[in-house]
Amino acid sequence: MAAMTPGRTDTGTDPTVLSLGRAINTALRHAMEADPKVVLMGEDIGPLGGVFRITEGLHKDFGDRRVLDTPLAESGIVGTAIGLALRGWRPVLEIQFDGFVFPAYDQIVTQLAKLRARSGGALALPVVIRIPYGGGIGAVEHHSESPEALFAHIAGLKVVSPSTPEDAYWMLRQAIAGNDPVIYFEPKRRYYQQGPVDTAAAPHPLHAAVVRRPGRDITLAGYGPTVGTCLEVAEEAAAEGRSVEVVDLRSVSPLDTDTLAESVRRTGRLVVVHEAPVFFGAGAEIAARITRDCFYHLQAPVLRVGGYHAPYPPARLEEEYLPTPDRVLDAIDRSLSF
Amino acid sequence: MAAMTPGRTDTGTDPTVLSLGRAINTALRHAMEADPKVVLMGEDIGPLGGVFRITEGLHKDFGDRRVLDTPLAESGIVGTAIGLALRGWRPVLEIQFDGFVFPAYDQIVTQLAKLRARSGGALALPVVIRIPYGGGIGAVEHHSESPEALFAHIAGLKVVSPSTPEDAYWMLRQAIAGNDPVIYFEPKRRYYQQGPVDTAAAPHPLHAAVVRRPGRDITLAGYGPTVGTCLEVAEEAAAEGRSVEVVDLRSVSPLDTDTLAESVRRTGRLVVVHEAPVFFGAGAEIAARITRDCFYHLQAPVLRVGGYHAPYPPARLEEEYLPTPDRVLDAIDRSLSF
Amino acid sequence: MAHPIPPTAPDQVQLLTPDGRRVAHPDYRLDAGPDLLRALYRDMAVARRIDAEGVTLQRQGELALWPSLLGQEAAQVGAAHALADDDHVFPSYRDHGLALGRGLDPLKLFALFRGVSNGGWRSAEHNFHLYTLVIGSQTLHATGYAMGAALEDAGSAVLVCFGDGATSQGDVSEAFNYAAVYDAPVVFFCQNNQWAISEPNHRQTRVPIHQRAAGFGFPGVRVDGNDVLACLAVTRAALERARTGRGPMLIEAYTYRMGAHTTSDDPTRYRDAAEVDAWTRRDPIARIRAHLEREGLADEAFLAGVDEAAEAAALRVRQGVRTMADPEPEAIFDHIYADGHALVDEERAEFRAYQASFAGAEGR
Amino acid sequence: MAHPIPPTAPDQVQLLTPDGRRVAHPDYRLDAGPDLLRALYRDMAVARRIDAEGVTLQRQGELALWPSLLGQEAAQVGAAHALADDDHVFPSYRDHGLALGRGLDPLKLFALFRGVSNGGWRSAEHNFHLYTLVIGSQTLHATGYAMGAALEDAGSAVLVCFGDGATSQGDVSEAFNYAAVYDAPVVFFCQNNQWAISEPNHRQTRVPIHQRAAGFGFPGVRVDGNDVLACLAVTRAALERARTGRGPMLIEAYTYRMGAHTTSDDPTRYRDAAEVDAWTRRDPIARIRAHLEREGLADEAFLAGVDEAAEAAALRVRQGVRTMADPEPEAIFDHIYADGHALVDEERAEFRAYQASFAGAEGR
Ligand SMILES: Cc1ncc(C[n+]2csc(CCOP(=O)(O)OP(=O)(O)O)c2C)c(N)n1
Ligand SMILES: Cc1ncc(C[n+]2csc(CCOP(=O)(O)OP(=O)(O)O)c2C)c(N)n1
Ligand SMILES: [Mg+2]
Ligand SMILES: [Mg+2]
Repeated sequence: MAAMTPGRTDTGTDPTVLSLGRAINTALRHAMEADPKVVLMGEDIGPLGGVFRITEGLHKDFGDRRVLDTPLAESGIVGTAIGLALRGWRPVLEIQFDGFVFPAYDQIVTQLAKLRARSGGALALPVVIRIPYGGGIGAVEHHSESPEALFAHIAGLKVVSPSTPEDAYWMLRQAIAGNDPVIYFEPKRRYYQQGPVDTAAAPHPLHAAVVRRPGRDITLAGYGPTVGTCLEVAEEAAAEGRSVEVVDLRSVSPLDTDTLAESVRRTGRLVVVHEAPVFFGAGAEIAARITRDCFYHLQAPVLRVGGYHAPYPPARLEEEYLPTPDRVLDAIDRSLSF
Repeated sequence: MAAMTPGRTDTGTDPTVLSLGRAINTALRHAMEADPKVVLMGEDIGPLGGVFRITEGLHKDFGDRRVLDTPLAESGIVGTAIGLALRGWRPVLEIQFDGFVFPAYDQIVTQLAKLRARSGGALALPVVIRIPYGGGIGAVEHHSESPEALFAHIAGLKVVSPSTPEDAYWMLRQAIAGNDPVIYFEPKRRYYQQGPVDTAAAPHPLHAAVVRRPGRDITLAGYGPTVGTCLEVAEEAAAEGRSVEVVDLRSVSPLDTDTLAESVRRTGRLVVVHEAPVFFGAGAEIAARITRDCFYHLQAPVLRVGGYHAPYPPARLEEEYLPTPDRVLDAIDRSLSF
Repeated sequence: MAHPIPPTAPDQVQLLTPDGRRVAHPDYRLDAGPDLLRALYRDMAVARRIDAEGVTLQRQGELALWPSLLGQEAAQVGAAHALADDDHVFPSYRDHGLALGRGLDPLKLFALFRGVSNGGWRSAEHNFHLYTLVIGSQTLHATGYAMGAALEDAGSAVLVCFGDGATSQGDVSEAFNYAAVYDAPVVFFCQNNQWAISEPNHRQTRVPIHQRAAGFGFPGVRVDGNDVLACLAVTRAALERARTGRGPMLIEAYTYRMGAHTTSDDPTRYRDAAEVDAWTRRDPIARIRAHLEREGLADEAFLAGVDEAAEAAALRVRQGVRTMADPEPEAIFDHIYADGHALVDEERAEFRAYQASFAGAEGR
Repeated sequence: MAHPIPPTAPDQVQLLTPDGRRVAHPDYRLDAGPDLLRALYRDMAVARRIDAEGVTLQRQGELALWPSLLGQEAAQVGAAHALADDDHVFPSYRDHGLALGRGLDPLKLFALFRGVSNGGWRSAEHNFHLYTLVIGSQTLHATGYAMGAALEDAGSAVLVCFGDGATSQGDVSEAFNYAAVYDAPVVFFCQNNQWAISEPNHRQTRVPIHQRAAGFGFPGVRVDGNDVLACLAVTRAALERARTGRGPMLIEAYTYRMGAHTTSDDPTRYRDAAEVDAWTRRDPIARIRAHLEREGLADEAFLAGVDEAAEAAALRVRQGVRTMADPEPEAIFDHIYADGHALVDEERAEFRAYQASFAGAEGR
């Protein structure tokens, strides 16, 4: 069972129970307390506390100079954050919703990701970009997307997504403490999910995958919002006598396919689950690498369950679009009967 | 041998020999002659004829109202082109270099790609975005990149890249004549490559792959600039007694993996070659799909040769970064000896 | 909450004082007969009533979201009345008053905010483009559309709506510049409702928004956005200017978002009730109504008639929303491409087979 | 080629006439003693000579590309002399005169344009950031950097360079706006060299560039960009203004790109020789030299000394470029991340093994 939670030193303290959103808020607060160079920037993150209240209370406690309500211009947010980082600040940015990161894409891809290499290692860009992402909240267009593949393809960026409050806390702390740009994708429909958070424990490495549930017959891999889906599916499948292993990838770039390959070598089958469109999505990279690394162990091709090659649909259709437990179960069936 | 060039009606006319760049110029001219709604927009495409001279002569012959030298703002180019398209115009845009498309990425992803779906089919967005791409020309930063995966992941866009002058001509004509947004990636280091262009012949379907060279032992798949590399490799390999089949994918979205799967079922092995970084690149999607479709035919995992997870390096290192014939031959060795 | 936003602004064009008296302005004149005055009032009242229904329906769980136009009726209805039929409008997402003014069936708007479609009306039918949710994007579309009108010598103009927050977006500045360079017949209609969600004007800009235009080479003007007559007169002049080849213009309609940003928002977290109160006393509908009453143009019957029409419109919306069918699941795959895409066909087929597997399972 | 660009502009600040006479300006004064005047001349002459070496080396195949500063020496050297040590500069890609002024080894620039590195100097050493090739991006970095200076009450300023074409980019407008809203100590230094590759000013903007600033809430000024004294005085004033908390300023240095856009360009395709000739007669170096001679500050020995210094600098560059080593192939994998990345490690190992396989093959 040790595999089920990130291995960490037992501190003897009782972890607090927090929601995932609150864990992020706590991580921001602790990071700001720990390092006066940490500044927050974004739209409506000040007095309002962000549209999801993730920065609640921080403007009040840290003031206008640490929590910046920026003009409504994402390229400006990232571009000025780069300038601040070049001076030694550690900006943590909030992009209000997944679909609104694109005005900043140029600054992220051509500048944030490449400035360190361009400088021959002289510069570091410790900028964290928080992006609430994914669907399932019944929102209007641009508020439910999963653009992680568009960042993972870019060298110079790291891309992570937590699935539990504890990971949400620690992975953000680690991202902020690190010296590289990190795109931190927050599974917004899990903001209210509760879980233990031990802020004193030694955290799991930021980019290592974790086996959340051991199993024998097939491996499910997800990250962020779909880890919960996978665990739900594993539970249902167990009722039908199928032993499903669930791997939480946690990091999309780098991808810890070693941990995953170790699992697949045991189970012989893999289904990757993410909300992003399957075409050119993370599942493709995972399938390619796992097939390369487990060629003689795979008893079926790696299957992918995710979004279709279609714009995220209007809310009334999102349950048909998302990788629901039923769709994952269907893929398990197809894999097992391949 | 019929498979080696796109199947088309023999018109009895002698095809002209053109460079790939000239073929594009000719296609633009013919499209403008055929349809008064075709307008060109871009930076320096007017009197200068573009930094690669692809629009040479068109401003002179069609004037300021059909060939627009725009302000230096790529989001503006795409955004205003959308407006023009909504009125029934057919804008064909030039982005000066691959690395400068990102300021327009928001308009492309959130508007150009999605407006038709948003309108429930009421609107069509016949906008073609021409992007000279890829490396090998000894250029400075941002002038040698291959960002096609970042567009293929987006529903609503089509992504193509020709490898021959004939394809350059016809695929552009088809892209302009079609009613969807097309990202047309031009292999800039092949601009001067000569080849026959029959402007009277019936073209091959825009999104169908083509077997450029039949072979028995292994399949190489590329598109755009790497098709030439693959053909070169096939020739070298033939000298060593290896029969290599070369598939020119031509279209990245949609991907014609049927034609490719047919090939792989015969050869049992596949190496995908592109200049874009391998991680989250087209090779990942191709590997995932081909493995799914040819699971019992593959005698080795699909291998990928492409860019590293690194910013495109300074010119003096690009030969080490690019998928050179030697690197492809090495992958062939690894596949055959797997 | 240190800077309460005063409900007046310097140099704004005004034709109607807050207590409903006509005043003259040297640059903008308006002949407004009784019919027009009554129509403006009616349109504003109906817009407000339908908008209120949006808030209610969202509270009742019928809608995913509703962005209320409360307080911005004069700006929108004034602008709508300035438009010619063949002028084209590129709205933002709060422009229900303009949508109604263009003759769009309000249920189309409700379908969007119910999550039934992402837009889905035919813009050509009413020369009213789809709502755009990505802040500022539509300003470039409008500019391109206007560039097309100029290329065609169409003699029509384009009106594009956006908020005060939007002016910070690079796209909006690029649109200003393209419009200026190409002399495009586009009117930039900025409803400065003082807030971009929780951020007041001074977080977006250091100077009044209408001043932005001059630096791009075209005039900007600030109009009292709670004065429907001024909004109409100024917009009419700007459109006419555009139609006659004199290029773009920026209008800043100085108004106030009296409600929450959307039904998801809680404005008590970031602004004072006193500020809202001050603006409520400048209510745009009260103003035109005061004028009508002062001029003896609104008797009980007329006012009751407007209320009735508003109620009827709201009722129709309520019933329409409640009986609105969900789209077919397979609609996910519709209209992504005009000429088709093999992957969409493949995924549609898989989806169909998957759906059918349940039908089978239920049948068993 | 219908609009030849005249070599004078209205309302530009001038302190030195084209024939080298000092004139006064009500707002900008400059006490320039002999040493400073001579230093300005020397720096401009050396910059021009090194630049010419860039063109030559490219023609000889030693460089991938060279963007010449020819004609812009006054703007760059003037600005360089206005800087304090702890001011930070964010250059574009043609700012060799500023690079030299900041003390950067010119070979660093040549390494970039040879394709040996993509930048590679330590910006902190000379408070001179890397060249930025994506038009306009650096204006936001500079603004953020200046915001940081303000947060730290550092009392230093930031200078950011960009071209006339760059003003069209959304990022530049966003930078203007952020700078205004945060009162950032940044000076926007636009070298209007009349051309963006083949596009003349009137394709980029409808009004003079310096006018853009007012609409964002800070002053803009146009300076004769071929007048090194005016460029120095105006930039000095703007930097001082910024350092003392009075916010950003835009300087439009009105000058001319006398050469091609880069060595890849052929300007005869899009502009008339007559235009180039007219501007050549306003050569910025000739102007300061005329002043020195008029004032009796430049004797033969001084002028010869400058030429010698320039030749020596060019020779050093030539030799340095010719003997410049290519980077190690494995450098592809260096410095992508500060804290490492497993995939980079994996690919580096593969690369190493692959390279080793050749070594083996050669050994056989
Ligand atoms: C590019 C982008 N970034 C962020 C958002 C989220 N967002 C929606 S409305 C809004 C505020 C808009 O303010 P304003 O332009 O003043 O218009 P208003 O809502 O006041 O009508 C924001 C930040 C968005 N829709 N698009
Ligand atoms: C975003 C972007 N688009 C296009 C280019 C290609 N490009 C390089 S220089 C240039 C013209 C720049 O003109 P200007 O800003 O006036 O500067 P100048 O070269 O005259 O110094 C263009 C279009 C680029 N580098 N970046
Ligand atoms: Mg607003
Ligand atoms: Mg220029």
